[in-house]
Amino acid sequence: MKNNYVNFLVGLFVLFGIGALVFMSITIGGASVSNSGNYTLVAKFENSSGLKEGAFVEMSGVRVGLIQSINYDPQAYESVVKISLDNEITVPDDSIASIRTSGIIGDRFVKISTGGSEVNMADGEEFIETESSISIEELISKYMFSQDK
Amino acid sequence: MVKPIITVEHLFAQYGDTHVLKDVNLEVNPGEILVVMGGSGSGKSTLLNHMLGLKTPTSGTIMIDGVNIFTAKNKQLRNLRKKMGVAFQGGALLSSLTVADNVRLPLEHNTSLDTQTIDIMVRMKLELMNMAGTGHLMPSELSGGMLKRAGLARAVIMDPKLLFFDEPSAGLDPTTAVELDELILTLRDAMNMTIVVVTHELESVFKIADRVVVLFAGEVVANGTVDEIRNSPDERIQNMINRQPNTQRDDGEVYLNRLLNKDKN
Amino acid sequence: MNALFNSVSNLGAATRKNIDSIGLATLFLLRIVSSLFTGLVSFKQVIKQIYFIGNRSLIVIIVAALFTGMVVALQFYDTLVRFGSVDLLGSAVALSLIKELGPVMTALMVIARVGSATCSEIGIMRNEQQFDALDCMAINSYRYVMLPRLLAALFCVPMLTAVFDLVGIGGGYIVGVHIQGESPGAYIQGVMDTISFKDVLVGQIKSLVFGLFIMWIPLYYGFYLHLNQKNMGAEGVSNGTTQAVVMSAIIMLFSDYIVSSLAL
Amino acid sequence: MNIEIETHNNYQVVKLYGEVDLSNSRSIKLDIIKLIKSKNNIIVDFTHLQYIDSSGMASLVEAFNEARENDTEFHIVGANGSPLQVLQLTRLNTVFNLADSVSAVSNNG
Repeated sequence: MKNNYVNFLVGLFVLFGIGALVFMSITIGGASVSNSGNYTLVAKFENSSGLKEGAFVEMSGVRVGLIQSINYDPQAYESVVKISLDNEITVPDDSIASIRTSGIIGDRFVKISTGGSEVNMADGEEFIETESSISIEELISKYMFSQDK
Repeated sequence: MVKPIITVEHLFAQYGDTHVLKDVNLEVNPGEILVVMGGSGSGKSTLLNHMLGLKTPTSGTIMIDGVNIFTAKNKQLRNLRKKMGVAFQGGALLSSLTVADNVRLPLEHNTSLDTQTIDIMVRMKLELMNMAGTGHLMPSELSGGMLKRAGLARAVIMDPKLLFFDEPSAGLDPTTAVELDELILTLRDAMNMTIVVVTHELESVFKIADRVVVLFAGEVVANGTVDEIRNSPDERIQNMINRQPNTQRDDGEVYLNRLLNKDKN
Repeated sequence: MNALFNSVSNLGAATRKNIDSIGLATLFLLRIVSSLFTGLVSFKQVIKQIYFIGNRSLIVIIVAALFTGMVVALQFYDTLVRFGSVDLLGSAVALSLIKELGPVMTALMVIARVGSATCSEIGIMRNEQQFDALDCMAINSYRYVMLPRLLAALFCVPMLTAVFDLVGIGGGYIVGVHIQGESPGAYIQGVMDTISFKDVLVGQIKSLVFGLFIMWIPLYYGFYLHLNQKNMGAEGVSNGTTQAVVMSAIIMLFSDYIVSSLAL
Repeated sequence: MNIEIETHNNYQVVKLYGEVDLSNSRSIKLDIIKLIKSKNNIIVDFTHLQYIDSSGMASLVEAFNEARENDTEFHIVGANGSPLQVLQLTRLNTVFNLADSVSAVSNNG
């Protein structure tokens, strides 16, 4: 009898613990159980300073994807950023990718401003238009030097 | 000539620089009760630990039932241990298990008997130890004597051929001690066990022993029947029997030096 | 000259002794793990240990997590408000809990509650010759006594960590939303968006590593009480327990750094 | 260890030879209980038994209990030497119905 009681409590603990673990992994951690698949888009920036792999991609202020990789293209003297998006997300082919900052000290992220085209971008395609990072240091120095003058 | 069940040959043991056992030789014949007697520090516990295979000696061999326990393979040793029962000084019951669960432990791990059979065997052994109805108690609820008897019940649960008993009557009141001595004799007579008892209690030695081995400072100083030991001319044994201290008495200069801690140099 | 020689040779002796104990502890762990393959683990014992390590720690973990989450939220709020980035509160609390504070605080609570109790229990078993008795009964004490405790710790510590993380985030919510008046949506969104599965995984790997150390070390100190302590009695047990607790905490924090640096 | 089963009047006589110990007590118990389940009266013959350990004794206690539940008779006959001592040591001689020989039981019944 007493042993059964202990077994019951242990069973409860196991259910509770596994429940917490699964909840944390899926809801908070966003581990997708039914992965609907991803596709990749490429955006080339003149300057991607401050952007990191794993940073977010937003459309209309909603997080829709992640930065997969950031590489330097020595031929074009450009930064090549690969963006991983969920298959459900469609991007018109005249959309603009821009690098933004959340708050003053926040991280850099990529914002996709949707265009009006009826054709959507396919896997591996490249953004036609991009906006590079705005460097706070540059902005501040510009402001300070213009004051001097 | 009976073949001995235990043979200890040229056993030496040392801890650090202290020689605890110096060339111990002895034999135990089947069906006899051998008492290893000695005061504290005589090395009798060390000898027991070596016979149980818990410690490895500096040199020497111990053969039990034809197996050299220091070179035996794990499996051989395990099979040998199923035929050996050990009752430890304080019972050595697992503190997290009830008395009954402690007693059934060897059966559960080493046999494939049905649970009901095991239950009956446990109750039979507790009954034999005069501990009927205590199976549900935890070791912490038992008195010293009961712990020893529960430990003995566990030691004999597999009906071993060979039983080791460490200090059966140490720390017990005289009545309980006598009861335990009776139990040891019964076990030998009814179950035909060979029993090795390690003790410093003279009364039980003379009562139960078929043969006595006297250890003194790691050496066997006598090995014989109870009467031979009683009549031994050895001064150390007579001192032990007459409860005289065995320490060397130095007087005068030597004593003064010892008090002043100068005898080292 | 002589004093110098002595102190150098003392250092040598101490080093040799420490290397010896590391070797012995490793051997000890190998014996426990290999006993897994030589026979059946007592399921009953594992359940008993899960009850002791898991269920009985749950309340203390929940209380500790609640206050940890609350104080972390309070401190972050005070910091973030100076940068005008209070909307990052949820992210900050969740990240620091899941990646660092959850595993470490849970491990510390388990060391205090389970590690000390285990070490003294095993030490007393050694004192009372219970391991000798198990040997003489041909029962493998590594499999019968040590393995269930190790398995239960490896199983329970990650779960307790998960509980700690969630309750801690809840505690942060109480401070952020109900006391400081941040919007509930911003807090929850911050938590949900910032944490990636990798963060959860790193936290869980940490707690698994901690679970190993915080059970292994007390078991080792208890089992080899007769080798490590001058005095086998009650004093030896209490010394051994103290050493085991201190050592578990230090090695746990050290391994925390190693795992963190490998994971980043 | 050997076991022989004979019919004697309305009794099944289970003759035990050699030694009963941990390795064979279970199979003996199962044999005897099978006989009891089919409503046989049992006589266990100890005459040629040299040794029986406590697992054997416990098995016989189980069989004895089974016999009582099935309202059949259960006797132990011819106990001598070490088995008799074990019976006395465990005080099971006060539990079982003991008799000297098979004929002493079967002729009365």
